[in-house]
Amino acid sequence: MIIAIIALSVLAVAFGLTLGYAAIRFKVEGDPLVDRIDALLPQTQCGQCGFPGCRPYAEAIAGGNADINQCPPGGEATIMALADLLDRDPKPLNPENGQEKSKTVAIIDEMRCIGCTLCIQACPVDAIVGAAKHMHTVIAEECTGCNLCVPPCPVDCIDMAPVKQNILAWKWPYPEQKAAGRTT
Amino acid sequence: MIGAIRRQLWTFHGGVHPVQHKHVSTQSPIRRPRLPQRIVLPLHQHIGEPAEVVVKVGDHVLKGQMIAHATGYVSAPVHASTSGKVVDIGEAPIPHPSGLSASCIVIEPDGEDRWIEHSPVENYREIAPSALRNIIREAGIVGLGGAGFPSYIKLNPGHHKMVKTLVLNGVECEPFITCDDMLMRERADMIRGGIEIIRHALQAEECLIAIEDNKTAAFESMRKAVAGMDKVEVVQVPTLYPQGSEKQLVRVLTGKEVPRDGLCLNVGVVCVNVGTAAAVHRAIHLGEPLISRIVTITGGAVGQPCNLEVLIGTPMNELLSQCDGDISRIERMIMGGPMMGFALHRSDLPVIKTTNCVLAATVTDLPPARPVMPCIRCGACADACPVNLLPQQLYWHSKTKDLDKVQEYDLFDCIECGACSYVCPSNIPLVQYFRYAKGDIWTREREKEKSELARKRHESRQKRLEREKAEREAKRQQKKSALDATGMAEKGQEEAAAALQRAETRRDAALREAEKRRGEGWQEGTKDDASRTRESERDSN
Amino acid sequence: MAQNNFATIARDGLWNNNPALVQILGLCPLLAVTNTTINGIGLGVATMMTLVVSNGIISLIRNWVTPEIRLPVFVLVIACIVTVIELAMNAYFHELYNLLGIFIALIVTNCNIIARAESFASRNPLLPALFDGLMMGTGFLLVLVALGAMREMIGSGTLFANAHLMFGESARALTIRLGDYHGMLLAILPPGAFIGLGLLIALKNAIDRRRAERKAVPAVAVAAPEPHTA
Amino acid sequence: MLLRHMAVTAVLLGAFAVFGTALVALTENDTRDLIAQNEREALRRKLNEVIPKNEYDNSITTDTVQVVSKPLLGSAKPITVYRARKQGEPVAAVITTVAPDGYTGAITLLVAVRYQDEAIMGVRVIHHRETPGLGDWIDSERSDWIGHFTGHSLSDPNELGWRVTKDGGIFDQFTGATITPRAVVKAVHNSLKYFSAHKDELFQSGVAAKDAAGVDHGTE
Amino acid sequence: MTEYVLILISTILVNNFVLTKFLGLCPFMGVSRKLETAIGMGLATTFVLTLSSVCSYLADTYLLAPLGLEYLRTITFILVIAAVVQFTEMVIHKTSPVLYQVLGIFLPLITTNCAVLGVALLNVKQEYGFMESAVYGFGASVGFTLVLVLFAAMRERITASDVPLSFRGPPIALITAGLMALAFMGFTGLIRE
Amino acid sequence: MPLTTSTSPHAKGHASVTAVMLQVLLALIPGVAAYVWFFGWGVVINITIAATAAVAAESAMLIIRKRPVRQYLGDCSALVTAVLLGMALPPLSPWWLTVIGVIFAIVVAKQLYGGLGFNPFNPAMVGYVVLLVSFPVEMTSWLPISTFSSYDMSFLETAAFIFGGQLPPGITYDALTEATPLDTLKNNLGQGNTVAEIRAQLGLDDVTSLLLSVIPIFGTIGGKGWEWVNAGFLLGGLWLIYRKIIGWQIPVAMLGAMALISGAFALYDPGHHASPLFHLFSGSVMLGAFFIATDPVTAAASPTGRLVYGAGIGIFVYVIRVWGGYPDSIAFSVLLMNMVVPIIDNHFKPRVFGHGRK
Ligand SMILES: Cc1cc2nc3c(=O)[nH]c(=O)nc-3n(C[C@H](O)[C@H](O)[C@H](O)COP(=O)(O)O)c2cc1C
Ligand SMILES: Cc1cc2nc3c(=O)[nH]c(=O)nc-3n(C[C@H](O)[C@H](O)[C@H](O)COP(=O)(O)O)c2cc1C
Ligand SMILES: Cc1cc2nc3c(=O)[nH]c(=O)nc-3n(C[C@H](O)[C@H](O)[C@H](O)COP(=O)(O)O)c2cc1C
Ligand SMILES: Cc1cc2nc3c(=O)[nH]c(=O)nc-3n(C[C@H](O)[C@H](O)[C@H](O)CO)c2cc1C
Ligand code: SF4
Ligand code: SF4
Ligand code: SF4
Ligand code: SF4
Ligand code: FES
Repeated sequence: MIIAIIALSVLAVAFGLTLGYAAIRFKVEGDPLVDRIDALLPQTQCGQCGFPGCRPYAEAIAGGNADINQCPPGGEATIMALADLLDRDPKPLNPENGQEKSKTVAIIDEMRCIGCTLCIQACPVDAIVGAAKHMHTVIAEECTGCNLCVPPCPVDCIDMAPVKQNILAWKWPYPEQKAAGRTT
Repeated sequence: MIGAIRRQLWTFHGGVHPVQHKHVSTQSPIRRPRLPQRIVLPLHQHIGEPAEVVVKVGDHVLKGQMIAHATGYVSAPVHASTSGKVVDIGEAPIPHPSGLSASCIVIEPDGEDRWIEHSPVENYREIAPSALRNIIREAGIVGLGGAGFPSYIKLNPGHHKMVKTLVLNGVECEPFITCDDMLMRERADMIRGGIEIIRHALQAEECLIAIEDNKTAAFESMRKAVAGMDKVEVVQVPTLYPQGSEKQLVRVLTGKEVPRDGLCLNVGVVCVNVGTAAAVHRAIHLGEPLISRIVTITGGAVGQPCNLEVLIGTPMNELLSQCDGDISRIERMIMGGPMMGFALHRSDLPVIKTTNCVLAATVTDLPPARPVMPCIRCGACADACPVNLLPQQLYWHSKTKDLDKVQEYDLFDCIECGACSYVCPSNIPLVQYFRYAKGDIWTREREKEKSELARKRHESRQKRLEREKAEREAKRQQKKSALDATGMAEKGQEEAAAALQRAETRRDAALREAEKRRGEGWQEGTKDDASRTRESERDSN
Repeated sequence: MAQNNFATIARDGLWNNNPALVQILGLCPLLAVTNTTINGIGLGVATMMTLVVSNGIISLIRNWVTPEIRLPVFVLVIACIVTVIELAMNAYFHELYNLLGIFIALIVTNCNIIARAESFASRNPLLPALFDGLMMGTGFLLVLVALGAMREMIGSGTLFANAHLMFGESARALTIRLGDYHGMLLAILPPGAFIGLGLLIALKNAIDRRRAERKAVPAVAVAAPEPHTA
Repeated sequence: MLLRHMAVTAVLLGAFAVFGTALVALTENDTRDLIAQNEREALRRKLNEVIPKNEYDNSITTDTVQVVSKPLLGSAKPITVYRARKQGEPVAAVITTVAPDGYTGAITLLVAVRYQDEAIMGVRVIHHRETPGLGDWIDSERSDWIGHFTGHSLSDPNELGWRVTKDGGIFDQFTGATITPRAVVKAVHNSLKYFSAHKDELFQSGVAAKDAAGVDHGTE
Repeated sequence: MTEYVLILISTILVNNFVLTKFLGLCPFMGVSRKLETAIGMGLATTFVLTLSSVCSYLADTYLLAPLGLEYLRTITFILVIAAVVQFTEMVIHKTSPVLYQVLGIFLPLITTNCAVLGVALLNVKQEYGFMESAVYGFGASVGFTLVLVLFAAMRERITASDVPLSFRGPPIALITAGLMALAFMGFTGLIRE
Repeated sequence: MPLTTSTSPHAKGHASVTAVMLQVLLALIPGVAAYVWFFGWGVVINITIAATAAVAAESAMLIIRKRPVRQYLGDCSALVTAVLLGMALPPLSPWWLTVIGVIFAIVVAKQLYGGLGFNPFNPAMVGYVVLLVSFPVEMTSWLPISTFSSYDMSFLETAAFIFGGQLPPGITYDALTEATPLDTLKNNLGQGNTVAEIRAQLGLDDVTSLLLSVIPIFGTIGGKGWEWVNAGFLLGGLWLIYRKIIGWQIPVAMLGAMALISGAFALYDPGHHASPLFHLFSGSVMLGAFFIATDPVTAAASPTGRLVYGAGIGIFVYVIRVWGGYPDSIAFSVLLMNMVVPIIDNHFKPRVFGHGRK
């Protein structure tokens, strides 16, 4: 019995020494996974995922504290990309976080805008320009459609309009399957 | 063929033999239709940047007057196709698979059809190729074979590339379409004129005119027209769809394969459509810009199928009614042929530069799609594909939106010829899946760029806020130390605490607000159709 | 992540997050020994005991282990527990022990145990940890029994064969023969194990879906797990 | 820093190892005899299936001899022979013979042969991999086919009789499976031959001998 | 030499670890959604399994057997395996950052792969010598990798299939594994031990 | 006035799944006829039972899965599965054997994966192998060919046996059944006999010895009528290739691989290895090569991939026949290669137009 204890503890101690050594010697800095996850998120910064922005959500996923189906702006495509990266089964968007909607862009009704700058403070990507007391405008190309500027506006002059369809940006739709031949 | 040495021809993989239906529209000669009530000229009838309007509403324009000029290298101007008044500049429905509208210039013809002054080139051999190209550019000539690529670019071989062969594409492999056939029968001399000019511009050694062996009249007519020209040969190629596609045609004629992502130019060939050559002839020798083209009006719903020389901008329904067309019998109306053309959403759309055919098909011409069955991987599609792709695999991966995998299977080499869908026993709309996947890849790339931009802006904003905060903090510290110095620290601390308190309440409120929005705001949005269909599918599973 | 609600723990272990049916862990013993029900029970009980004890110990020591030796320590602890159980089984249920073969020793690498240690025991106090071990173990045991019964009945036309190995000679009478049926061998062969478990999981999914649908009837039909292949 | 860290981890792990091992070692201490006894019991139960308990009075599980005879016992590895004695007199030998040519591999058998008349007291299959449902009828749990050997000897039946019915012998084959029974019959027959040739050597406890056929006797 | 070939054929095809011996199933099910990851896992497992098969043989013959501590096998083997895994991780990290990128995340998972401990225990049970243990370990892991990779490729195809909802994911994967096991039964009898 | 729209191509060829499947069934006729000639009515009864069970199972699954029954049943793929499975079973299989096999094939191997087009494994072969491992006794008892048998069973007697297990009076099951030539070869080789001795033991039947004088290669190569059955399937298969229903790659690669390996071994040691002709014309090789391995759904997609796939099957068939535990192994070999198909598909793509030649 003594032999047993000695034999095994020797083994364990040797092992512990190596591990202690390895832990210090091969410390991995940062988590490259977060960057890779973040790169897949739409960067709308809307907070619908329940985190204050895309990067925090990415960190939460990497840390195992959030599921991959919480980003409505990214929708199915983002979920699939995340599932692929993390080797998990894709799942439908969590309805608690919202629904996947077509892309929108904020439009400020310039007649009503009082120039209070509240929307500028709310916009996470600085897509609104204008000085205090002067009317503001949304730079459409830079607006991510996150909706965050809408609630703060005291005169309700901001509308979210669907991104306009045009021929250059048009793409062929996913083929709908005739009811009978549906292969899903 | 008599006396002609049979030229060695090569083959390409695959191809199909759809029923031709060509004879119906070759019974009568090319006619000119009546002047229409309205001419609608889209600014974007070609590949590249849309043209830019140079007239105003209310202006009176002459036939052949440039009303929109080219912007950028790949672009083409638009000319008034008759004289009249500009009555509108704005969105109007155009022939496009999306059924969407786009910017157009609308002209009300004055009935005089008065030309702007012609300025033909006296002797094209004496002017530099670049000047020649500029004339062609200003004449608004784009490829009439279907793609609408500005032709002057093609006529510029660049500094180092040698063009050995000019290929004239008179293959016209699509069923129903006969505009090139009729053009070759009736206006071979114009094509000959075009060939001379283009050859001169390119300094091409030889010229091959390819015609499928189901168009013997055109073959004979072209042979007569080019007789006596040095190193010009009319080549009869076996009928096989999609031989008209330039890469496949170059392979058949020269045995060379245009490399992927490459142009015919890479193998020393330039390929132009016979109609384009005729248009070049007109531009140089007659000084006429591209304002009309030959359009095949055919299909079961047309009483007298024929070819018309149509002014660009003429509404198609007017053409149909002049050929005894019965719009009520139309099952599908297609611009182009049944293999590559697209279905139109309405019948009053204008003819544009790339409209080679208006097919008013009845149910018997084009029976409605049969129900789609699952792919049985039979490989018929792969056998038919002229590019030697594996459509069944492309389909499998586009269906699951696996965009990396489709690219591994060379999605972007697909020329969307439809041969695969044509032979598929399961009636799968393969080409549509491929188009969808291509579009999706492009969109995702665009979105990726956009989100990258958003991230950068967000980060810089975050940094700015931090910096501002730090600055404020520094200021506060300064103030505080100043206060300390004057023995008023207590008040300062109180103030700071109060500020902190305020900040906290603000933050809490913001959080609550966010919470609330997450609770309600996001769900009220109406469900779009896509998600609804998905749900109903789910239900039935 | 700490949920100290015992009802939740129970529901998780037995159904919602069942180790075998949902987490798909611990498959090796699950498939290897379930050609008879009794084997399944034997291994299930052994696994459950290991789970409870290991969860307990790991919960107790959770604040002492540094991250880099967390895994080795857990493994060591589990290995010791398993060896003790193995010796005990060898001593008291010798024939069953022989039947189960190396799969008793392999409880050490049963992914369930290390998974519970990692995700629950090392983050929760003793009592919930013990209970979690019990529930997860029971959940696993139930699946072992279900799969064992299914395979045994279809495959050899008996139920509780070899009961005496576990419950003593008097239990021989427990064995049930299904009449003249001699069994479809597939079920007790390796392919039958995989397919059987697949069917069990599908059954659970079907039940869950049916329930979700019932719940969701008044509202808009809520997303049942829709795969990405719409 | 590094050293300290190493020491901490080592000590921690070592401590767990000590505790764990102590626990295991204690258990082992307690169960060791029981397990050994279990193993003996199990073996004895197996042996008792081929040779009734009351036929012998020696410690059959330990009174063994290792022999090698590839041609007759089917394996190049040493094979254990258990010797049953009553009041010191040889009663029977239980040979763990191998039938190498089963349908899907070797079949391991226990063959008990009576010393006195060289007749079979019992045969059991202890390990086989034959096709379930086809070849596994040799297992006593599946059928009592294996019991038919009891009482037969080299002379009963004669050489030609030691075959399956299909080959003209007296032992039945199973529907659709001839190879398995053929292999078993052959192996049992060979064991008898071996026993008859070496029976006295087998019972000379502790004597190691070598005969011309390359048979290697030796006590364990 | 033949006996090594036989061991190889036996472990890879006839007695495949995953499909007939039921070892290493969790990674088989868990890391087979994507072909690339499956290949990574396979390579990592092959290396670790072979090495730990040898190491545990050494530990058994030169440590446990002389001291009469056979009952400590399980504990010793698992410690050895953990050490080997850690060691592998270190070596790869040091020598090839690229390989580490690929295999790194799989290594810790291997510690709890039954196949690794299973090989060590089966070596003892079958009384294999040094070379035999090595070949057995190698064969077992090649067999594991082979079916893992085939399985992953099949699963990629199945995700695109119109599988009934209740069967999506693990159930159909298990059924597929079952049919693979069925196909592997064709190798029965190829090796007669 | 909006018009109907569709996406190009708007024109469509005439091919349909149903037509493909019906032609496969048509091509089976010569083989089936030879089969019935030599093995009696059991074959027909088996196929009928299988077809009925397949239609029932497929309809049931389609209803449960809420799919349009008419449309999917109309593709006739279930019939092909049923006929192939029915033919692969011993002609005297009890009815329940056929039914279980078909249910497994249609329900588990096909519909659980989503039905036509989605199954990675050949359904008929899954059904066959499931039966083989589950009911080995029933699955290994074959009738000798009728002209060689001690008793010629009539249609009614056959039906009575299949449905009720009743043998004609005075006949025992063992007397009716015997091992197939492949089985005999394998067992006898195992006992140390040489090929020549075994062949002598197999003997010739009247029909074949008659024909032997006309066409010298027939009669002794595959043993007792089997080569006629194989020749029938070969004929039907060639017609399918001609009709472009199947490509030539799989059959050629499979038969080629088998011929090459068996030829090499037969040359090396003719005493213990049967000739290539024996291998090609015995068992279900031709059925396998032209009808089973070519199942488009479960085979490799690209032409080169198909060559690899076919060759793989041929190699496995030979290896398992000669060294494995099963006398014939088309089913196992097909399933084994089915597993490899996704990998083959990933690796063997045709050279795309304009891409550099490899
Ligand atoms: C983006 C783009 C760039 C092209 N650049 C050239 C060019 O530089 N020179 C040229 O001769 N043709 C050029 N082409 C024309 C193509 O070779 C081809 O003739 C044209 O796309 C129409 O061909 P299709 O109808 O077969 O698609 C270009 C085409 C595209 C789409
Ligand atoms: C599938 C396919 C079929 C085509 N068929 C023809 C055709 O029949 N005739 C033709 O002139 N161009 C056809 N084209 C377009 C040619 O590829 C090429 O763009 C054209 O001949 C170039 O001449 P252009 O620029 O003068 O139009 C086809 C293209 C594709 C992709
Ligand atoms: C799947 C399969 C498994 C078999 N398993 C066995 C077996 O375990 N034992 C056996 O003797 N024969 C087995 N056989 C061989 C045959 O049934 C063989 O025909 C028989 O042993 C000898 O035939 P006979 O009885 O007609 O002489 C098997 C055959 C097959 C196809
Ligand atoms: C040439 C050809 C061969 C076929 N071979 C088989 C076969 O071997 N087994 C089978 O179940 N179905 C076969 N089918 C039918 C069908 O493809 C098969 O059931 C699908 O696997 C079902 O998805 C075949 C069909 C064709 C066209
Ligand atoms: S929901 Fe999506 S887009 Fe919005 S913040 Fe979260 S991750 Fe970013
Ligand atoms: S403008 Fe409004 S909607 Fe657009 S990004 Fe800024 S806050 Fe979001
Ligand atoms: S032709 Fe249609 S059914 Fe055949 S493989 Fe191609 S896509 Fe599939
Ligand atoms: S559409 Fe694309 S995939 Fe289909 S045949 Fe044409 S080139 Fe090939
Ligand atoms: S139980 Fe064996 S690997 Fe998980």
